[in-house]
Amino acid sequence: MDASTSAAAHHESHEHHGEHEHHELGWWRKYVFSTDHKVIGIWYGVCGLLFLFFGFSLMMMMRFQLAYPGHAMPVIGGVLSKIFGPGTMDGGKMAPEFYNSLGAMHGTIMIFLGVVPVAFAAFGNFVVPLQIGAPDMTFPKVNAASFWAFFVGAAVMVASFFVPGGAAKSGWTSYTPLADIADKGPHYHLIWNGQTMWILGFIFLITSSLLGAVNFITTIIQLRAKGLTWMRLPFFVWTQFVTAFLLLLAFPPLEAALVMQFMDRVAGTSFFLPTGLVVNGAAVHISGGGSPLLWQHLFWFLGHPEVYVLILPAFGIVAEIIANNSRKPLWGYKSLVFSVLVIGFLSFIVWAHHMWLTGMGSTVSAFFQTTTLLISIPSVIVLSAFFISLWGGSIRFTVPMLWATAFLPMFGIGGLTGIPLAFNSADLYLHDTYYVIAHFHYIVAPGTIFGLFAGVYYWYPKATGRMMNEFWSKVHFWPSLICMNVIFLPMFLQGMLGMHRRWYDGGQGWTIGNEHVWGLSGFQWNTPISWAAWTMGLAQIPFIINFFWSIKHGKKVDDNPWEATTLEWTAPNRPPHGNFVITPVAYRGPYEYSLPGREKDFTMQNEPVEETERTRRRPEPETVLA
Amino acid sequence: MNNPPDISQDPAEHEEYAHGVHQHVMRYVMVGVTLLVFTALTVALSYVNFGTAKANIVVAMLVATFKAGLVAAIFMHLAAEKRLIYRVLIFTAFFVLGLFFLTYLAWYNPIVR
Amino acid sequence: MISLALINQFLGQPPNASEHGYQIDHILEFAHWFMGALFLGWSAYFVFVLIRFRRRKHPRADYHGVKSAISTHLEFSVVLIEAVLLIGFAIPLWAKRVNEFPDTKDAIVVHAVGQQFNWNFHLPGPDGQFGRRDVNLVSNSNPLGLDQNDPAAKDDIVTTGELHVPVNHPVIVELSSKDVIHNFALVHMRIAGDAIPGSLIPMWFKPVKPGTYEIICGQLCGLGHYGMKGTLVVDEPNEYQAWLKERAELAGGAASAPPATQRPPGEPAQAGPTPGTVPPPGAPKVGNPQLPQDKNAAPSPSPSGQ
Amino acid sequence: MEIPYTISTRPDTGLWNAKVGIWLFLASEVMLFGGLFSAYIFLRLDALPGEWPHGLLNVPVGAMNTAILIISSVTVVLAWAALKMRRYRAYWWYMLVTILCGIIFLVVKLTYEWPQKFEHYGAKLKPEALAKYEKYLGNERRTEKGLEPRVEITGHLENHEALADPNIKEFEIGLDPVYVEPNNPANDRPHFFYVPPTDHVAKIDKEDVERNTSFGPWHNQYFATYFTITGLHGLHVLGGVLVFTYMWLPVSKKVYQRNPEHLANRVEVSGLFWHFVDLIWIFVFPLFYLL
Ligand code: HEA
Ligand code: HEA
Ligand code: CUA
Ligand SMILES: [Cu+2]
Repeated sequence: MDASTSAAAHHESHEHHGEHEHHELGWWRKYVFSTDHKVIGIWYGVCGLLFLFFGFSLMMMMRFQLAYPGHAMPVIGGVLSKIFGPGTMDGGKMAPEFYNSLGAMHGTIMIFLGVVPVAFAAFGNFVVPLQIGAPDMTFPKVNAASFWAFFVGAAVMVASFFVPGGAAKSGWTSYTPLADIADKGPHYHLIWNGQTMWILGFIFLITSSLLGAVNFITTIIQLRAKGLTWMRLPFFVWTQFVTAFLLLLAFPPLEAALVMQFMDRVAGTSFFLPTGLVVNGAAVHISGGGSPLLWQHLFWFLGHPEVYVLILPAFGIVAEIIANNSRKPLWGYKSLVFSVLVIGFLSFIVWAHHMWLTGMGSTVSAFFQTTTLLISIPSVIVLSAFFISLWGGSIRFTVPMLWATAFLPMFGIGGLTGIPLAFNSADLYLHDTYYVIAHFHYIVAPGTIFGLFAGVYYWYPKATGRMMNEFWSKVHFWPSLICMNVIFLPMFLQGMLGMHRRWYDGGQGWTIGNEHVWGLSGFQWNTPISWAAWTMGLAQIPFIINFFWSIKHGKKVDDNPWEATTLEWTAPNRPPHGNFVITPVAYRGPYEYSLPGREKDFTMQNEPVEETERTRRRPEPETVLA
Repeated sequence: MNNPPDISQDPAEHEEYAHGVHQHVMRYVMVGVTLLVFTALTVALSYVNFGTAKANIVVAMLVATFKAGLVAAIFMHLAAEKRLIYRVLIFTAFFVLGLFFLTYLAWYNPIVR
Repeated sequence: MISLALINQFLGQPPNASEHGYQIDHILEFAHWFMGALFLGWSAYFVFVLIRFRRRKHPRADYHGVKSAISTHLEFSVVLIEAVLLIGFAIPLWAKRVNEFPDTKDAIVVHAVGQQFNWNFHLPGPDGQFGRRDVNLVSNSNPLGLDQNDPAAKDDIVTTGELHVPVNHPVIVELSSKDVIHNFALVHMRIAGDAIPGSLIPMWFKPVKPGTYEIICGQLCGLGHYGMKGTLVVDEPNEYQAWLKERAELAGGAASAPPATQRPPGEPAQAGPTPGTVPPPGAPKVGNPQLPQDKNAAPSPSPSGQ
Repeated sequence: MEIPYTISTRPDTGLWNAKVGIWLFLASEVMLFGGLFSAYIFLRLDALPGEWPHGLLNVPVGAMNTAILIISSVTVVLAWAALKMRRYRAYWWYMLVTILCGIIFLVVKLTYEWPQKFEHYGAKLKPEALAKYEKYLGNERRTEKGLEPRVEITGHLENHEALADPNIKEFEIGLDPVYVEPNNPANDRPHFFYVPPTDHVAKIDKEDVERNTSFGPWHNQYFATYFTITGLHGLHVLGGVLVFTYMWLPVSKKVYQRNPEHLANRVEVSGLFWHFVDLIWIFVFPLFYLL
């Protein structure tokens, strides 16, 4: 597969050449099978958002089971049982294996079909070429191939809900041997079963990400506009650059592991199966000699960089918006860039902190604890730089800014609670409890997702030429902020009580789940959490309506509605194929807000340096093409 | 605009250029022959007893690395490539070795009583 | 120290019952105070800035912004505190857990073997020798495949679901699993470890409070994961001896003691508190809502080749 | 606006787009095979004595395939050089040779090497039964000499029905020569030339056999890694062949006529990929065939 896709990479990269000679493309070519980075970006964005909502819906179902274990789900229970088939929600009551399916697929979908497509592929595709003043991606056809690979992978994942036995149910981490033997019941079909389809879908998703990553990196290296030196790149471009490298180098080992798991499931190998397994009271006939931990190493070799894939683009979006709305340059641009580079580098050598309890000796764990703590330092620097950037600003609370400001403390909580997890002795207590769930959700849900919302509101005018409705945006914002905290704060308490994750009964059957904290038992806390989750579901409705309604009916705006400085705002709204009317040239850094001596409080990157400026503040030497 | 017409279509320039390439051709063939010889050598060495099985593996891997180095340096032009590509490859090499080495560490530092 | 301890209780952590547990709690406490301080400090600053520099109050931004090096100091102190926590607490604590196992002479050694969805315990009996186990001997009545022909196995004790240990004695648990990965988590003892098929991972603790505690399976192991519960009973020494005796008699009787709680394959797994164990005081009467069926993980046939 | 630097180089990086792209892609490929090789290393280090078989693959054929890949690597750079010198005919011929080499490699793999393995059987004996078959295994002598013990008996399975039929109590295996003369020092190390199983049939009690399977990926970790890595490598070869075929067909003559440098660049990037595939094989060959 790689061979042929790479093959596609070579020749297609040269092919577009003749194709740009403009002839009107048909509707299908223009809007569906397009190779235009903006169209692809928007497709990625819409699909990704839909998947976010889908993943969230799965979780809303699980939240019912957690709050009211064993009860039949009122009204929609019957409908869901029809949709997902027998053995899932019979009589409206959720079966344990279906709960596990939902959990595994919630994790997988949120991360690989939701956040990665939106944060990396959608914003990366739509914004990066515009921000660096490029006409398109370097390899437009590869770009389209990347999207369609994603589409196929996503389709396989979703379809896996409907094969006999249902979707994958071994957690998003698919730990072996569980995942190797999962679904192998009496009616086991070699391919049409949840776990195998999960593997296949995943391989497509990886292919998609790899193609995207190659394309992004090449684009950023090769197609920067004249004068746009590395240190003049918007911070968002930097984050995408590092993210692309993470995907490029961390995904393949997981792909290798997936191939091995696939072989274990269909070709009878025992890569991850040790000798002497007894399943269900009978010895398993396999060659044995494999290692369950090999899978974990290869999985987390991706898994940890992956979490930074989820957060770095959000950093980038938030940085753009903070600079824009505080009307002043980002504080410490260089240290920010340096920090994300260090994060990217270190994220490859911390992975075993997910494996503290797998029987790790003291040397190795000391090493991984140290690197894990080291990696928290650049994060602290990034967050500090954002906070300090606000000082002395003239802060406008536009809608994107609301989300960006909310992002900061939410990420702060998530990041800070990563610290106890990083100490393996503390993790002895916290491992796989709801504390971990709360830790990472604070980062990915009110963190990354808020960052994504900020980005959607911010770049919406560039994509559509219209603004989203402000009132309804705020109706979206405030309940979301409140609900997120009502959902995830109590999970820290549940975790401290010792309640473990992936508990189908929500902790009802456990002594620990019935201890009280802050007036409710650990189990009872599920109820307010679940209600908050459903309320947040409602709070998304204004967004969805607003999102589609504004395409036609939003307020029309000019090319630079936020009075921003970076190059994407010099392109016409709804940039045409090829993006820019005049090829842009950059003369200055990305965040020249409130430049002293200027009347306007923003100076765009393509505004030439004036004589007066030269004397006053010794600008950088005007390098064109460094 | 950014893809100017190919200069090497100018006969004079092309002549000079082609000459440069021509000189390389011999080198490619020589490298090919060397690789074949070394393949034979690997096979031969595997029938020599270097004391332990490990020693044999080390020898074979050294030969293979040398061959791979030749392919990379000459056929893939890595001997004279741009800095950017070196950087990418250095990072990659670092991470692969990290993957090998750290996994190895984790493997052989279990908790023992 | 008292005031430090409060934050964990405030957050709901149940009381500690092992000798080393308070050290684990301390590192959690320090971490939480440290995080709390950072969070509150930054939040206060954050709120101030948002109000002070809002557009209405401060219409023209200052191009240069903060010039002081305060952030550097701040970051430096964060590094320092993290380093102290790491080098002063985390690493030595872990070393104590994994390098300094107590002497077998005064420690109880037991094998805990996970299976879907039960904990089996194997005690060596008076001779201190574990009998041979063989997967081919595994059966309903012999969940661990203990080889009765092995002399060392004669006095071994095998139980399912419930483990007794005497108070104030170090306990070494060697973890392994028959099928998939489980995790042996003792919340009150502040200890946990993965039970991985194909390996034997030791861990140890010293219970200091008699009582009945839950053993949690902390790793997703299939549809019955949520009900995979064991019971750890920390006995006074005389009670412990009585239990040992009772168990030894059982083991001496039939070829092997069919543990009361063993589940025949194909039948529903145990749900809720394991029968035959004393539910801890205040335990909820509710069982788990649904009995898991075991169709998730049947033996995997090698699809081809034979 | 046209996309810049598709053919000419960007001054500050000195590279054209596809060259950057292919190297990035190769970097990810390094990680992919890195993951697989790390699996190889760990599974092999963990293997018990006697469980990592030696000398089961056909060395001359493997060496020939190696040579074929090396030759194709040479011809592909010659094809590129020919384009640089604007000699299309020479290019065409070199390319043809390259494609044929790739195809031969795959054909050898798929019609000869792999199927041969599927026909071979290996009965792994239970540890307690090893002594009983000493006359086939020769372990006493091997232990004396410090060699790894033999733990399975391999050859052609004469009674396939025994696999499924519980009434048949024995496997009949037409032995590989090694087991006929286990104590012959010539059998201590792998043979260079492949020697087929003999007519000497050994009867092995099913009771004594832990597992009897053909040499497929399910047989043991060695074959699992062998089939997975060579399979993935084979897919890469196939991909390369398809790309080269496309560039060799008349359609690309048009590209050449429009701008020869364009075709040369294409050949260069796909050639880089091809060399990489060759490079992987350079490691695969000794690891699986020789060591
Ligand atoms: C985007 C996602 C993301 C990010 C960025 C992080 C960041 C971090 N993570 Fe997290 N983590 C996950 C996602 C993420 N994690 C996921 C998904 C899991 C579970 C996977 C699974 O098992 O399913 C996990 C699990 C996990 C574990 C394993 C726990 C276990 O299974 O037992 C550990 C252990 O070390 C850990 C540590 C850390 C650390 C030290 C950081 C550090 O990088 C954090 C650094 C950040 C800071 C230190 C904050 C700095 C901020 C300030 C100083 C300002 C504060 C101001 C205000 C709040 C106003 N994480
Ligand atoms: C990016 C990752 C991500 C995100 C965003 C979320 C978001 C949420 N998660 Fe999830 N979660 C995981 C990744 C994520 N999760 C992972 C990896 C696991 C572990 C799985 C495992 O155990 O294997 C997990 C597990 C997990 C559990 C534990 C289950 C268990 O252990 O049994 C719970 C429990 O409440 C939970 C809840 C939630 C909730 C309430 C949200 C909410 O915050 C969701 C909010 C979502 C939205 C607000 C989306 C809104 C989208 C739109 C409105 C789009 C509109 C559409 C258009 C305009 C077209 N999650
Ligand atoms: Cu056993 Cu979970
Ligand atoms: Cu991590």
